[in-house]
Amino acid sequence: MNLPSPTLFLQLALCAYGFGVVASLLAMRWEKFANGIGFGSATVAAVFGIGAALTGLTSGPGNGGESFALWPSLIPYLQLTVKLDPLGAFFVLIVSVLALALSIYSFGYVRGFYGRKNVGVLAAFYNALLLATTLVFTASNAFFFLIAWEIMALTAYCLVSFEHEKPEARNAGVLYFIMSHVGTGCLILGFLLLFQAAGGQAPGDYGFETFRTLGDKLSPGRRDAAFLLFLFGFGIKAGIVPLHIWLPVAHPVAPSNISALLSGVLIKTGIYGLTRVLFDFMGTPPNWWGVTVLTIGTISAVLGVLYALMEHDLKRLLAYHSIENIGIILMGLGAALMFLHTHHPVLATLALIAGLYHTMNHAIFKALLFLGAGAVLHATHTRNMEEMGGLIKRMPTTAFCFLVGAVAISALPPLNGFVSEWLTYQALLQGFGTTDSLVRLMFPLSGAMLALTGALAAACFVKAFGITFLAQPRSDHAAQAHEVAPTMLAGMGLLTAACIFLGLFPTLFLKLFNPLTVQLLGQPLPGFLSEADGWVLGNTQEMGGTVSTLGIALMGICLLPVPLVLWLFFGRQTKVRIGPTWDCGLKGLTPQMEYTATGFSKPIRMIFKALFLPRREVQREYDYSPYFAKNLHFESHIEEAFVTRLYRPLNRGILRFSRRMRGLQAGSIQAYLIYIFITLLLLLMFAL
Amino acid sequence: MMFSVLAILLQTALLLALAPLVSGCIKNWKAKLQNRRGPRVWQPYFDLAKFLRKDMVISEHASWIFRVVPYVLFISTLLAGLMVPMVSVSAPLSLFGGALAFVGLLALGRFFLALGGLDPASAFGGMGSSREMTIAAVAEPALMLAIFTVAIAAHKSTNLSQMLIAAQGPTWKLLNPAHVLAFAALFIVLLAETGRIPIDNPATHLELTMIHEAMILEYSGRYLALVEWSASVKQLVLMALLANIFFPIGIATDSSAASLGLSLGWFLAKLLALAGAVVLVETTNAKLRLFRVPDLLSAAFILATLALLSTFLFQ
Amino acid sequence: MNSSESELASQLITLLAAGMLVIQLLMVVQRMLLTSIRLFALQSLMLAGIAAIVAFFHDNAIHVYWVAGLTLIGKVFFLPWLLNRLVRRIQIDQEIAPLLNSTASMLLCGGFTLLGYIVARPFTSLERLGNNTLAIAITLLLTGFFLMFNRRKAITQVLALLTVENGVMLSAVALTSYGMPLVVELGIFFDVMVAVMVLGILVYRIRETFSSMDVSKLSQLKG
Amino acid sequence: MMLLIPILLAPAAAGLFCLLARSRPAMALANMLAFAVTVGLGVMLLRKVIEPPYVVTEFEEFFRADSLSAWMVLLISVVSLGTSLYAGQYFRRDLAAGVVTAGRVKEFFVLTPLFATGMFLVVLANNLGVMWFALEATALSSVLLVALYNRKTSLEAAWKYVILGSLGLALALFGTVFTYAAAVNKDSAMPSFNWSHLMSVAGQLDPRMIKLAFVFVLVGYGTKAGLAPMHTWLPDAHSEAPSPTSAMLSGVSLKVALYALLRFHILTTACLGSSFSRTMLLVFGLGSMCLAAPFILVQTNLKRLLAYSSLEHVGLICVGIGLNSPVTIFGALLHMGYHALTKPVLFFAAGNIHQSCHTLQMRLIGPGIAKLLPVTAVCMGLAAVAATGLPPFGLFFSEMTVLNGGFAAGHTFVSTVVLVALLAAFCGILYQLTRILLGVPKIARTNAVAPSAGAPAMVLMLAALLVFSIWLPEPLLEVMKRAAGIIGGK
Repeated sequence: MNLPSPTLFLQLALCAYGFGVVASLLAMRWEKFANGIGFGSATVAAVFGIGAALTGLTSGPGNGGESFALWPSLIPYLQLTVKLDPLGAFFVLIVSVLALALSIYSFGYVRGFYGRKNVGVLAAFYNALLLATTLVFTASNAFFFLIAWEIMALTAYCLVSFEHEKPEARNAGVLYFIMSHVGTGCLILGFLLLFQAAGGQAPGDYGFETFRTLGDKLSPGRRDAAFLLFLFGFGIKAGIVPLHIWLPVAHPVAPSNISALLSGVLIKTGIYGLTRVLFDFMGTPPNWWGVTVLTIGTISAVLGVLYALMEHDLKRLLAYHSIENIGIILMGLGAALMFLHTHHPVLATLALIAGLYHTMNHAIFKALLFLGAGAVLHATHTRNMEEMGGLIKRMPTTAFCFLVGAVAISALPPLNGFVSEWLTYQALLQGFGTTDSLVRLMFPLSGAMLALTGALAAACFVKAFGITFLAQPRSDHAAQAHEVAPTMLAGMGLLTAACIFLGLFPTLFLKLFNPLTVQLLGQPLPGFLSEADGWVLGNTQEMGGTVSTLGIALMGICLLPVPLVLWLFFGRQTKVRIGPTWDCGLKGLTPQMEYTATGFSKPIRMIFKALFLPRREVQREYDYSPYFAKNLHFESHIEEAFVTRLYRPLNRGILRFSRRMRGLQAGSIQAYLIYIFITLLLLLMFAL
Repeated sequence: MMFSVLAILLQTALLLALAPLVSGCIKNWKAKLQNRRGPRVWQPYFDLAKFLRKDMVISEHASWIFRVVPYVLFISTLLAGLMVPMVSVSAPLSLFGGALAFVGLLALGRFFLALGGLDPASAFGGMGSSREMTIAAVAEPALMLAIFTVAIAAHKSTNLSQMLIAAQGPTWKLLNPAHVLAFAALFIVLLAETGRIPIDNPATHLELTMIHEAMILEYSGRYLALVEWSASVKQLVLMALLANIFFPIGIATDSSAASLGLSLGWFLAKLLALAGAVVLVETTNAKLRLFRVPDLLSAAFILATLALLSTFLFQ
Repeated sequence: MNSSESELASQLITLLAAGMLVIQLLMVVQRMLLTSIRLFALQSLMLAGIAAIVAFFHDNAIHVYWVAGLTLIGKVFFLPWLLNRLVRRIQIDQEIAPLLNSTASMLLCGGFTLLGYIVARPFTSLERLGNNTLAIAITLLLTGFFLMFNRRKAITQVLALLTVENGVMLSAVALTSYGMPLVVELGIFFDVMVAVMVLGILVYRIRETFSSMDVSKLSQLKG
Repeated sequence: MMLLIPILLAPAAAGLFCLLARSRPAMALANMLAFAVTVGLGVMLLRKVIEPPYVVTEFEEFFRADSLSAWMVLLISVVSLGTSLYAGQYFRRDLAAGVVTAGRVKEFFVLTPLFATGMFLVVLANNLGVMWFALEATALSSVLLVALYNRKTSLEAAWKYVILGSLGLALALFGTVFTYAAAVNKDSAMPSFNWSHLMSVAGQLDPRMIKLAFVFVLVGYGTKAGLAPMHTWLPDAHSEAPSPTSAMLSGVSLKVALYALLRFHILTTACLGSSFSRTMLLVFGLGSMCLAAPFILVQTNLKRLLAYSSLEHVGLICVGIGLNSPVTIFGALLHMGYHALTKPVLFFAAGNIHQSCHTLQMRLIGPGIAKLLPVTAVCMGLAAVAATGLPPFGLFFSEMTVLNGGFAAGHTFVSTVVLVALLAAFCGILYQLTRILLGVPKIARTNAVAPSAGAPAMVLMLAALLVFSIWLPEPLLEVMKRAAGIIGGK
């Protein structure tokens, strides 16, 4: 079969996104039309994008697509070249799959904005964000990469602040953009260091091709500095602890389709960047790089999930889980770096694939969960879980999709989260033997922390799903909720299917990684990754662990008759009666008696008290005895220690310094004359 | 192919048949140690049969989740059980997953059970779910670290059968400090996972102390049967795991009837010994306050860490 | 031009330049505005004298007469008259409380003279006319500067600015022996005239709006 | 065909016409026409200077234009055109609100073309003395513009502007005189004071004198160009002037002063053959950037915020030139151009906001300008995006070009400091503008200006900015490269 070349697909996708931007801006007076054309062209573009990525990844190594210039160069060093190489194609696949589902979902979702906000503008930003993100993944020149990166940050800011009537959206936007920009500053410096090392003379010295040849030729100091800058810069975007504080603030306030995009794709650009620079450009890494990345990953994972548990704002909870999952991804990447250092390319392949597979998986299930949260928000007009409940009966399809996402993100078999975490565990386990230094302890300890993370995530999603969807509605909003529009369900359904597919058929999907690992590590996929006719996932060594999610699922279905047989055998005559829940003899349960989200996470809050530093305020009103309270007011706050101990003092310090500086401009012309005078005197004395 | 289907069927039957017996033994022995007569060893079988025949009352607030939970729990526990080698070195489903899938499947069951606890809108259920998930979370690192330790000794394979083979090895490895420590850690985890004293009291229905029982408070009839059965199967497979990996004596390495029979005998003996240990612990300890449980489990984590350290410190 | 003529011219110029410096120092301690204006006129007159001497003693410097004439008309007559009128119209004639008292001011100005000398020292060989005229020019600049930030009355600041301007003209004549091209001189002259007029307008408006001419009250714009 | 003299005459004639004219629309039209003509002439000049002999001289070399001058001419005329487009509507509303008298408006329309003429003369004059007095003329004409509103604060600003500016120019005159003195010493004949002549004899000038001269010129013209710490008049004047004047001041006036400084820089470098003057530029540029950042972070007044941002940009231009590699100088020139297109839009928008809210205190303005004045807010937002150096607008490219050149030439530290200062400024502007533009207006404001007031000027300039950000015509590139060559001494 003669498929069109990936390049053509890519060009079509870019054009379609571009068209979407322009068309929805032009159509912004007619909101229905703008909705249709804006998200319609994004849908089309997404399909093209998937085509580009799949053809790019399957057309064999070294044949990913040729480089083409998007626009002629204007100024020195700027080459607007685009090339779809395997790594880029993989990330394009992520963004395109998500874009497809999100665009379909958005048709229905943005109807909620009709008459309130300008849908055309939203669609235009949405398309622009996707365009910029696609370009970030395909740019083959660092200068161009930075341009796409900044446009991406800018459009993301606009989308975060889209509902700017809410103060929290404005503040979140500012915080996001400032941190993102600081990160970009680091990236600029990092790339400039590479550029300088490349000579900085030839026009192509910003090209990825040139950077690729640098590798081990870089001096150690420069390499380490660049590593730290990149880690910081991309880390901010990815939301690693302690650079994550913008993430739980910014992601929830955006419209939910956008939140899904932010959490699903945008933070992955940080992962893309790290993979690109660390595996593609910088040669054999020193040991401490891998150790640092692995440590950061572990800390991010654990802290991310712990903070997530403390949230009862559904979207904030999901945002914190993004931090956790970024941590898990970084565990894979960090392990891969350490293996590269000790020259275990096969293991490095395993670890890298684990990280990247989790990247894909997280994109899918996090987007799914955000879409679910969006549907809930759409139906109940609140993000506070304490006001939800009982939605499973009112929004059954949404509930099902959310449940699938919850199982997937909790890394439970047989869904996709389990598969990638399984690969990560395997990589960590294998890592123990790669070195004799004490560093090897890192691997199992990280594994243990990953286990803690997984279990806490499960706890968190029991809470998220249970409190949101199960039991009685806790507010009128929740009681009056309705199932959302079919397009929204279709969007969620698509991602649900993707979760299941990626969970059950990992071996099919992993084949796509072959050109990628060849490109980055010069190592084809280890054969053991796909044993037994391709349905069982192995690791890199013979007799190592294996897993088959498909087998587990099929076996589960085969076992289903067992309880049914028992039932038929013993209890054919039994009846089922619907009755009230046991209420200890009271007059019936009210929603107030249900367990709350805050209550649910209380044990964990107590266990990790030293970390959360919770503050509680209790006000008791009573008539005659404190034991018979009339009214009880209870508040519990948790503020992140990073915010209170690091960012706030830093911010305050900078502002205090700036205010002091303002004293220089105090309004007195005499003082100003003296400045000039002193400048002149100094110059006369020293410059001559 | 035929053989493996047979193996699956046999092991499933073994799991289902043996699990209530182990629970019954523990209950009975515990009573004996406390100078009570206690229920008969076979009592759990009668209980299950009774539950299956009873009508069900389902909460008006419950959704389909409530009805699905028993099945998911039951099947995931059975699947986990099929991955553990019991009488034969090769577990029927060892290709489909090793230690990690085992842990994952148990977690899947727990996840749904916790949802089932929340579904009927009862405060008890929520409380039980919350505590169950918390304790599981705190137990998980110790469990994983212990598994890592054993897996490292087994050429870094997470396949339970491989671990077993490696443990059989030329010498019995329990004398290895790494194994001793890992066993201790896993034993604590076993107590936590199966809801035994000092972490949870399986016999209590006192509202404020129960964990597992609180979650399943609303279940009745055949659903309760499935849930109870799953609990005992889970207990069985965890004990089997401990027994076989740390005491790999007499396990059949081929599939002849004689060796399988011998192996079954050994297996029963080991199980009962382990059950005895559990009973001893349960009788000699009081239940811990909820917020002391993490201390115990972090002790398990430290034991596991020491086990890990000793894999290369003492070699 | 023979050497004795040149010597004479040089001495005259040095004398007049020194006179300019002395007047400058007097202005630093002078508080009466009208007196200050008169002192400035005198200083300008000396500058005009220097220009005239240059024009007289040098063959190819006829256009310096223009400079002398313009200075005479502009800075000796017109500007002092303008400023006088302004002072009378706004009815403020005394400087109050400069930042530094007169003793300190004098000491500081002595320091500036020294500094001017130090700065100009490497260039003494370049001077075409007089001795240390460049040093005096720079000193005029520095003291003019000092005058500007030591005083609070807008008019004084204008005067100080004009003395700096005088310093520039002095250095132009002293360093080149024939001043700058005529078009430049004319341009500078007209600029100075316009500048003073603009300043006058502003002073007048400030006086109207603030009912004061104290520039230290102009301190609302901060940060 | 004469080219340079018409460029000077057109605005001067417009100024004179306005002096005589009575109708305000006619005055506005005359302004617009004159600057449209100069834009046209500027483009013609641009085409002419990229062909051999690469220089246009008129009036016996009294007027001289090379690529650098042509580039400046273009900037001046474009910004002036934009300003005159905006000014008509702006003053109509001011008159309606009664904050300004008809006489003052006339003053504006007379002085603005004269201001522009002065700037044209600065960049077209060959004689350094003429350049000086042209610059003084621009200062004097703009002073009255700054004081146009006759408020207490505007008088204060004007006073500071004129005193500091005149003092600076007096220092510059010292420097100019010293330069001339350096040239005359060799022979007793009266030499030409033309820059082109001085360049041709640069090697024979007295190096010490040139050094002394440059110090004075640096402090002097640096004051006018707003380099820290001589910049103190800048935020006052920019914030108190009517917005069209602020746009002119910030958009081109600063750069014209910088141009004058550059001419001396080129001469000094040619004479000394050392890095003396460029190091000075680098130091002052960096100083300006670093000083501007904290002021931007805690600014409370909208137009002062913009003024400090101008300080930052001028600093960057200086750094670009001070780094002295062809790439950085090219970047600096590019930056001049983009900044000239961006900053006026911001000031126009600020003017609209000022007229509508009657204050520039951001605390009182915000939030919710986007609801109140949508077009203004969008234009301001876009221009702010550009001014903070974000793509797709050109300032990102020019800033990156400066950084690239800096790194390529091995100035790692300087470039890093530049980047940090840019980041800080970004944070401040983003924070402040988000506060006022977005959100819901606190109270319904009466007396809001028409929603699309002044839109043509803003939209046209933004469109030009966007077009030239993604597409630079060949002649424009050529002229900048040549100008970079002139500054770089090649």
